[in-house]
Amino acid sequence: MYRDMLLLRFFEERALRVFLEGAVVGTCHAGIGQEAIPVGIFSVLRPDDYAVSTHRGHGHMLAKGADPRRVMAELFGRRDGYAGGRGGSQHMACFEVGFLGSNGITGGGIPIATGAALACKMKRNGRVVVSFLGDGASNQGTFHESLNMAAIWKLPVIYACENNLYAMSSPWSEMAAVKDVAERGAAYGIPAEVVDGNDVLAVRESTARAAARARSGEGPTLIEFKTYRFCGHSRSDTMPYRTREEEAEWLIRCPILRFSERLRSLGILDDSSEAKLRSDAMRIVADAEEFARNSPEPDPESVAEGLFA
Amino acid sequence: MYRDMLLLRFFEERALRVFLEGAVVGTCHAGIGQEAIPVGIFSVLRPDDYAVSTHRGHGHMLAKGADPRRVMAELFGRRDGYAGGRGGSQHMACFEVGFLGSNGITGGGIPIATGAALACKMKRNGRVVVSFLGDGASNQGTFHESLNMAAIWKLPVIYACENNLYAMSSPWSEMAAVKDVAERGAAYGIPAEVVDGNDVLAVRESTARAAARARSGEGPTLIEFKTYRFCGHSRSDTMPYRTREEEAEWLIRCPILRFSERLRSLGILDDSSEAKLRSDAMRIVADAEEFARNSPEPDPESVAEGLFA
Amino acid sequence: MREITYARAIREALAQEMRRDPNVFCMGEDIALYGGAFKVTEGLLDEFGPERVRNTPISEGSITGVATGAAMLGMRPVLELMFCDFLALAADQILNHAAKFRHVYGQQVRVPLTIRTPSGGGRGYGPTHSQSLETWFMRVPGLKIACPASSADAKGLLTTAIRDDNPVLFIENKMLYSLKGDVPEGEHLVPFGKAAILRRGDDLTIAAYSRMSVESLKAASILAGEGISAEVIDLRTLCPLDVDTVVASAQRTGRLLIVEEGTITCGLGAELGFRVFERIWDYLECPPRRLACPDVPIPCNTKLEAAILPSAVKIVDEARAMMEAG
Amino acid sequence: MREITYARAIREALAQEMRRDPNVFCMGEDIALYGGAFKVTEGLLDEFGPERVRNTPISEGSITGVATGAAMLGMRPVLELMFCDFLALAADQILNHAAKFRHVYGQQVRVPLTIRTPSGGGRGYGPTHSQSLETWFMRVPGLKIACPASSADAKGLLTTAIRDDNPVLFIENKMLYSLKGDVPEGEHLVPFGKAAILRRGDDLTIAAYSRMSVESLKAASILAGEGISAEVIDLRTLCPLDVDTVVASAQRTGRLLIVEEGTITCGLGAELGFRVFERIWDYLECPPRRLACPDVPIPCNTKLEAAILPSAVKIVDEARAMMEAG
Ligand SMILES: Cc1ncc(C[n+]2csc(CCOP(=O)(O)OP(=O)(O)O)c2C)c(N)n1
Ligand SMILES: Cc1ncc(C[n+]2csc(CCOP(=O)(O)OP(=O)(O)O)c2C)c(N)n1
Ligand SMILES: [Mg+2]
Ligand SMILES: [Mg+2]
Repeated sequence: MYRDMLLLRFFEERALRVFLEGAVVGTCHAGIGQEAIPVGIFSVLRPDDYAVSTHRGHGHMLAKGADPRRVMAELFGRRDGYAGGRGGSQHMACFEVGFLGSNGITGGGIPIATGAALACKMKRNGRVVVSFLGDGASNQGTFHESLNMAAIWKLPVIYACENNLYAMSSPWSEMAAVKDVAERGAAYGIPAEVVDGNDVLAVRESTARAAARARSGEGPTLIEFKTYRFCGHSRSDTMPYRTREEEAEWLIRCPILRFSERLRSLGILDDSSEAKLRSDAMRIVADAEEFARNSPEPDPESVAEGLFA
Repeated sequence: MYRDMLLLRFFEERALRVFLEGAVVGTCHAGIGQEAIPVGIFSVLRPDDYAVSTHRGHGHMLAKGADPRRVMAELFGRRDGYAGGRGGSQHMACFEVGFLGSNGITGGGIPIATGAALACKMKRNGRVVVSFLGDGASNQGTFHESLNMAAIWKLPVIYACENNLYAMSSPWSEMAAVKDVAERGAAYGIPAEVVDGNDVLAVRESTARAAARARSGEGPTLIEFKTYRFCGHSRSDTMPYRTREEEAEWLIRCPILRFSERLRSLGILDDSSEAKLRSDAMRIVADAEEFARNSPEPDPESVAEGLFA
Repeated sequence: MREITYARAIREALAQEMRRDPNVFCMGEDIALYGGAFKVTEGLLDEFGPERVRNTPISEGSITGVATGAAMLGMRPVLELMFCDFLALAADQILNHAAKFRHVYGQQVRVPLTIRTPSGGGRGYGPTHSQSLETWFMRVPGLKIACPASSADAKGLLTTAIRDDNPVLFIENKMLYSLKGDVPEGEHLVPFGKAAILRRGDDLTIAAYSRMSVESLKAASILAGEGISAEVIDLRTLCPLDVDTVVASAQRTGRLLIVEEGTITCGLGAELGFRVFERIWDYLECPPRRLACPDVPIPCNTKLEAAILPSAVKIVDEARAMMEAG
Repeated sequence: MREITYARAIREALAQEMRRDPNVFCMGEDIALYGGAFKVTEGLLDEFGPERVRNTPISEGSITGVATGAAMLGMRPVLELMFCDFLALAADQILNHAAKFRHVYGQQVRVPLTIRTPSGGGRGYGPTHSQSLETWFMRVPGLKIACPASSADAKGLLTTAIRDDNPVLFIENKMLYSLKGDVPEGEHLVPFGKAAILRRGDDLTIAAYSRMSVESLKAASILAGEGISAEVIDLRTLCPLDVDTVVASAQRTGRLLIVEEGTITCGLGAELGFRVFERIWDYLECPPRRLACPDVPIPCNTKLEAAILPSAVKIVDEARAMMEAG
């Protein structure tokens, strides 16, 4: 898990860098600071479970097992990218590993995930679907409609809300009159809990509980992971809406730092193994970047292909 | 109030009759059995407060003070109808009395009402908006999005949910995993209560509390009125989805019957005054029907007029 | 063959496909015990049970997304939206999700979703229950649209829709539900993108779909009485659109009238007219004409409604005017 | 006059109208302190405060309904939707509510609502952030649509939109935000339904709007170098649509090319083309042509994006082909 968290961190730092350099165009929403959530979640789920993501999905996708090289190639808009350069940062999928796609429409993926869970239930395949969503997305109508359906049909879905306190510039505290997104679970009869999203082990445990519930036919769970995005929402974001003090406070709670301290206190990690893990992760990222840079541009002639099956 | 309840009852019974005879075409959704709600609500609100209704809005409209003759004329699709024959049963408005419209889209009126409340707040006119909605409508995304906005902006709106246990054929108990719609208020930090919607005095009192909250700037309230529709959803409805026993139980709780008993026990009503009120209400309805029948058909040449202001 | 109604033909296609493929299932508001607002799914609950004939809450946006998500994992949902007017609530899930996914995700996924919904006026249901929004959805890349005008096509096109691996909007017509026609009993498929020539004629071509095909046929008999020989083409699907058949016909007759029930601006008439004109303008005796609903909401009053909806009589008038024009 | 950007011209119109009429206010996601995703409303919060520059939750469907409800009681909301792609989430509130209310409720109400939203590609934002959905909304009766192509028109059309008593969809273009142009300092109104002839020419007429008007102008200069004299018409508003100006021009030049950035089927080209040829087909040297995005989602990769979006170069090619054709 620690290596995965490092991988996500380094990958996104690299992605942001090439984005700022201009090699990646369009948008690039990074989840730096939020790595514990996808890593914790997928560390305890089965490989054949599913995930539906948001606009901030690189980390979800990597943690679900997608190939960093092809993710990076997609950011570069190249032929080997998961969407052949069509989708970019916000619209990638890797069905091979059960990653059913990131999504440029805030809240748009919630019903998709719910429908995937309906399919799992009807097929009785014992699989679970994770539906990622942000605090901001929890104000979309799809959140309400989907959670209600999942509840009445007892669907095997885990609504994983990454509450990073802001939706772009809008503080959760101003966009809702309740303290926690988790309070909304009760409106659907869905058990909900608030979890420290920067503590990978807490993430793991809460996910395990929710997955057990789902697999035993008891239905959905809403888990709110409190977290913080260390980077801006997107390139042009100078973050006037939050204070440097708040940022500093959260930096101390960095999920990687905390997990590293934990592992060290348990004697599982030391300087040399940490260095090794870091250089492994770095190498994967460097390799991904190189792969992406060398991947050919997609053929403009092909742009209209594949609209229909 | 008692006379108003009788008026609503007789009006809709008459409307259904002419509908079955074919004089009224299209749809005709009656709220027979639910009269205590609008009558109770508007008995305590001010004339210049507003209301936004649903597809089942005849009663709301009459209780808000609209002219029964013009409501009936609209059901007949005539020129003197409130929408000149364009709107029919589901799309009537009477801005003069603050009735901002019934609405053929389930849940569609909830944001409209919320926006009207925003206007009241910005204009600081001290007015309150009632947003009617059904149990079924509380599953629409607009419910969620609107209640959240009303909560964070502390808008002067009362969400009046008429929970008549069914949305067409769908029992509330199967379409949601919570017992009461009112449980959803907490998801937005909105105070909510469950009220006996067949007890006009209880309706009145809860509305008075909510209106006071709204006027003092404390924001919205959700009131769930438990009630029952005595008639079918619409013409073709043979009500296979509910039992005759359940219907019989609710008939005993008829809001008119109960209020009559109450008034009699208080010595306010006796046989002769009841007969008088009934014949008054009957006369208004008969007059409305005659007016509607005599109202001219709208001019087909005019159909395209008034699309733009 | 036996004569059955359009509604029953739809039900038969649903039942046959559900028997054939366990992944096919129905969902929608009040479709189970109640059988839907137009009783199309009546009886399916008994045979297939509540899991495959699934009542949903009133949540058009998300039930469309849920059906899409299920389709992405290999189910074949047939979603009923009670009135096509409610497609507007599902517009984002259709435009930005179901119809885009395959292309956007680099062909990794198929979305075999069918959305059944009734269009059209004529019943006085008013502005939010009478629209014909199928032409609006012609502007959604990645979405197929089928619009049967007969019982046989209702069965055949729906079967094709369900087996198609793409999202299909399947448009039923409220006034046609009770219409009877011959329908094959067994498996019956009608391919997408092949218009049907309902009547042969030499003087002018009328292209229409759904109920307007029926009205056009009526108009053609009236016109025949006046010595005007009209060819009537039922387009059957709006996407794919069989322009070739229309072009071939109009090239021969020299005149093209396009009839649709939806509002006129940016509708079928505009699109098909343009495409025909750009190909065979020098064969035409006069420019293509279109008959559609003017750009206004559809009123409840049936006289007002009749004033704006196209009909056999109006088709006849328009055809006559075209014959006089050139 | 001074040169200011298109974004600043919009901000100026907003500020001036908010100063003039206390009922005018702005609402939208992240429009206050953040100034919106494209910084168009930057600074307005300081002058007008959070009540009139109101941040909303991410709830496109209901913020549109809320703005409509406020408009019905006499407010004049200017709602920003961050990307026009999100209009699909608001489709029901626009189609079945805001645009219908006045007609349906028998003219009792006015809905002075303005929805500002950016359209268009060119920035690699991909399939859910690059569409041009304004032509889709041409099919909504009761909705006006303005699409400025210059800073001056941005200010003038927005001022007109805000003062209009009907719902107006105000389409901005992401690539034009930083474009500079002369803009009058004081009150500036540009009427709806009056196209602007941006360049005179005799050989062919190019009708376009928004960024495609700018591309068409570039194309016209290239064409001029080749001895082809193109007239460029900027439509300014899609509803009302100034067909007369296009007809007058095409009647004189004999050739009409319609350019739009949105997908082709049932778009502006179809509608305007149809309306022009039904009026002056016998004046045309060749059928009208249209240049638009093919019916596919817009990819992120900028080369793929360029392959499908219309551009000056493609306009030139098309114009040349038309000159050769007839
Ligand atoms: C329907 C829709 N509305 C608005 C946006 C623009 N947008 C992109 S991300 C975002 C904020 C989302 O906030 P949240 O759900 O909290 O996720 P976070 O970005 O914090 O991870 C917004 C408003 C969008 N992409 N889609
Ligand atoms: C968006 C939308 N979906 C579905 C319908 C069809 N419909 C009309 S009324 C109704 C049931 C509404 O139930 P509820 O909100 O409980 O109100 P009630 O009819 O019980 O008064 C339905 C499904 C509609 N008019 N609009
Ligand atoms: Mg957030
Ligand atoms: Mg109900």
